[in-house]
Amino acid sequence: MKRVVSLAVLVTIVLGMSLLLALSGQSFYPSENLRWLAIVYLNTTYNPYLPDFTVRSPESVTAIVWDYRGLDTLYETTVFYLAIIAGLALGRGVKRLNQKPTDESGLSPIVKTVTKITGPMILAVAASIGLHGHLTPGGGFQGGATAAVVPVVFIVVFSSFYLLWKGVSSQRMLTLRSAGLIGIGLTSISLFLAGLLLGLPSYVFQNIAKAGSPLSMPYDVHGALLSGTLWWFNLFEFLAVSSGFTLAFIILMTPEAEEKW
Amino acid sequence: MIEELLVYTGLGLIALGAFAQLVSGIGVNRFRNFYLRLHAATIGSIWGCVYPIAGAGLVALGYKELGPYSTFMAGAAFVTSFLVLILSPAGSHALARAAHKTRQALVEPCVHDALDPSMCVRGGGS
Amino acid sequence: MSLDLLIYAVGAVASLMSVVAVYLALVERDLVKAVIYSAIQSVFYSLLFYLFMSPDIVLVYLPVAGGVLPALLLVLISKTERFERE
Amino acid sequence: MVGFLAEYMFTVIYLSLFVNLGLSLFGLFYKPHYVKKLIMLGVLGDTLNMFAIFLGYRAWPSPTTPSRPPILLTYPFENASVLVEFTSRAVDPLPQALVLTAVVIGLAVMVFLIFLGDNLFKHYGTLDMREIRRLRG
Amino acid sequence: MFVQEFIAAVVPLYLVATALYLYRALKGPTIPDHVLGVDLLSYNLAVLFIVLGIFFKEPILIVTAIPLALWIYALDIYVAKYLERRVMGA
Amino acid sequence: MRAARAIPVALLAFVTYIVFSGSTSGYDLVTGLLVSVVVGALFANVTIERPSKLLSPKRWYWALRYALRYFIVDETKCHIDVAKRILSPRMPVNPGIVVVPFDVESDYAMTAIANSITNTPGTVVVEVDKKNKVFYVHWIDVASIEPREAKKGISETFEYYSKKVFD
Repeated sequence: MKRVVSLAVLVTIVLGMSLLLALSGQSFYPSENLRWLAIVYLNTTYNPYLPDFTVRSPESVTAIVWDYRGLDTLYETTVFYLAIIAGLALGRGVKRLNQKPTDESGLSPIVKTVTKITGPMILAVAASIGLHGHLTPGGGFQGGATAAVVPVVFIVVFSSFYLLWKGVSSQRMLTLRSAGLIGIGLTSISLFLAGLLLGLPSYVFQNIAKAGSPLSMPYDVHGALLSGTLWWFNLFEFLAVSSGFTLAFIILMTPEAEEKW
Repeated sequence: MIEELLVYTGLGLIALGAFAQLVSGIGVNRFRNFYLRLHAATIGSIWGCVYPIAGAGLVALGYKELGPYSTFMAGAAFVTSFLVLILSPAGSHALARAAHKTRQALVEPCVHDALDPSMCVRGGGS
Repeated sequence: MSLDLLIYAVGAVASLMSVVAVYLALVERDLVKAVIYSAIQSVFYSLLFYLFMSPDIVLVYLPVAGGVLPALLLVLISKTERFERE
Repeated sequence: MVGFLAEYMFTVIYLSLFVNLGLSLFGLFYKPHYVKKLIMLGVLGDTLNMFAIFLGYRAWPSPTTPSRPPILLTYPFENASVLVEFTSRAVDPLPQALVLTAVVIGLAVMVFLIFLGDNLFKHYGTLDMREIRRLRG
Repeated sequence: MFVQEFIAAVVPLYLVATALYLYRALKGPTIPDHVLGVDLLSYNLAVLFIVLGIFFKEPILIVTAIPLALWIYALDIYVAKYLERRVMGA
Repeated sequence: MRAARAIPVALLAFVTYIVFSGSTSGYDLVTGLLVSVVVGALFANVTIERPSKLLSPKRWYWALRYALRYFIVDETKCHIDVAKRILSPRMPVNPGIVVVPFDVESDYAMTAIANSITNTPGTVVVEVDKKNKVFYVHWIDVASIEPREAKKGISETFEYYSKKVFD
């Protein structure tokens, strides 16, 4: 009862205060125009008339995330990687059980069968979200997070021993995750290395040819738009994020042995 | 012609979804027992979710103003509705099983409980 | 007919509902219920993100706040304790 | 009238976000349980992200043409009119990109804090912060 | 065709259903009731996402409905598992 | 053998990928092929037990008939029934949990029957016993607690069709 009264008071405060603000002309209302910076970004994200500035990706959010501000995102990926490594370090010394899964473990057989059918479908959908990240909403992180449904649901519905039994171990996930991170790093300096080899000027995190550095990743392969490095970044980020989530869930959810340390 | 038919069928399914969601919302709030609410929830997830999403896919197939990505929308709508069709009964079943197994909710009113007769509360107001 | 009013009305309803969910998550003593309330809040926030035309954020926010965090918090609760003491 | 209603509804959204901010700060400081603090930290981060998205939103150019996400749909184009129409309707992509990064970093912090909470319980046998403060001294 | 106006007329009905579901999701005496409410709420919002995608004439917005349906199914599953076993991984 | 089991899974993933992308351009076909190969390799030993069943066109024909009948006849009947119960002022309910036996072999057929039962409003599968081959079904209007009679009221048509499709 006390909660209902407090809630009514809260909602009334919100409605009344905003009525007062709107009546007195102090209301917050978005403008119809954008800042100039936003207009620059929107104008150059896919623009064949400005070949020195464009990213050649129709998705401007992915373009900003992985090209204009790519260094931010590289460090963000590293932070996420390190957080999971830190979790691993904190959980070290805990004995984890390891036994063969039985029919009894997990939820009912109906849920198990449904999970078996939908697993490949979810993975295909997630891959589609990830690999179309430079064309439609989505990208590596979004696709990877959607793909992480599959291991979570498998751990919960079967058991974490089932995953181990099928060969999804935390060491392999750590390897895959490191491979994803290394792939991102290599993609970011690939054109720089190519420039060193060919003796041409080029930048770190270079995607499309800029003024003064003619090197450029392949962005249009037989009519299919790849947007240069964005495709590769999305692919590696997909691997890194999905394996990272799997790793975190495996570490947290595997039952521990009784003895405390 | 065929496009208009698709659009009108799809819109009809969307309206059906709105009606089903309303009925389901009323049922979820009127029934006094968890297991009875599950039946109302099924209306909300099949007629209320699967059918209108498939209907939106039909609309996208016939509605030309959506531009070049309308086939993307139709395909994604069909995949979504299929996934919901498969996943929602599994979720309901898992919840019902957990509720019954751990005695979270008694079966009330009840005619007969073949699984665990001690959970059957006879009579009781609806 | 002004169609933008409909969208802002949907947003206003969603944000008011999120206030209700956040308040209940704040005062609830049963932590499992608090986690479920925060999941409700994140669902409404994703509707707001959608209405403000950022599908990318919805795609990244829903798995994180609607799926992974409740899962991890439930694991933490199942390993530790369920009720908040007064 | 229509303009007033639109302003009123927008202000409702804005103020309720402020209320959420206040509630989450209150929970973060005054609720003793670790898990409750984590939940409220999540709400706090989400609300701040929502403010950032607010900054990037733009009102509809006219009552019947909605603003659109910053994604170009017809991309091999012949003339620049597509681009002009796109820039006249799309919302600001920069806050969205920043929020995307912020959400992931918030998740990383939360994952680490959850691992930490597990260890706290192993050491102290409770997650109530008052108890932990007492046990430490 | 009158698609936009039709959807503008249908969306308020969906919102009423949202409020009804929210009431159950917040009130529900037992935990399965709460989860059932959240479940229905998110199916409702998934339909709303798709229908508003047609309303805005932005077909790409539909991608957002898939994670909603998937992750809420996952929420069902792990609350059920939590109630049944208390240990999530076994 | 693993490859034979992988092919149906890969096919499922490929179809999902293409339908979700909504286009058959070269980019989608190539990436879809790669994704489906990877997914098929991952799920080969999980999803499929006997891949030869997928090849017979007779099963697909019966699946189509099942789907059409299910979505047009059975769903409509049950939805209208339960909607009437919800909207009528007295809310006439007569619920209980009854035993419904089933007589199919494979897990998929059992799941198809159970999901069909749960997806029609008015019946929810609460528990399944694989050893004794029975479902425990919560029924909103118990006509009979006799297993045979209950099966006639709930799942006979579903079982008839899913036996043709999956067994």
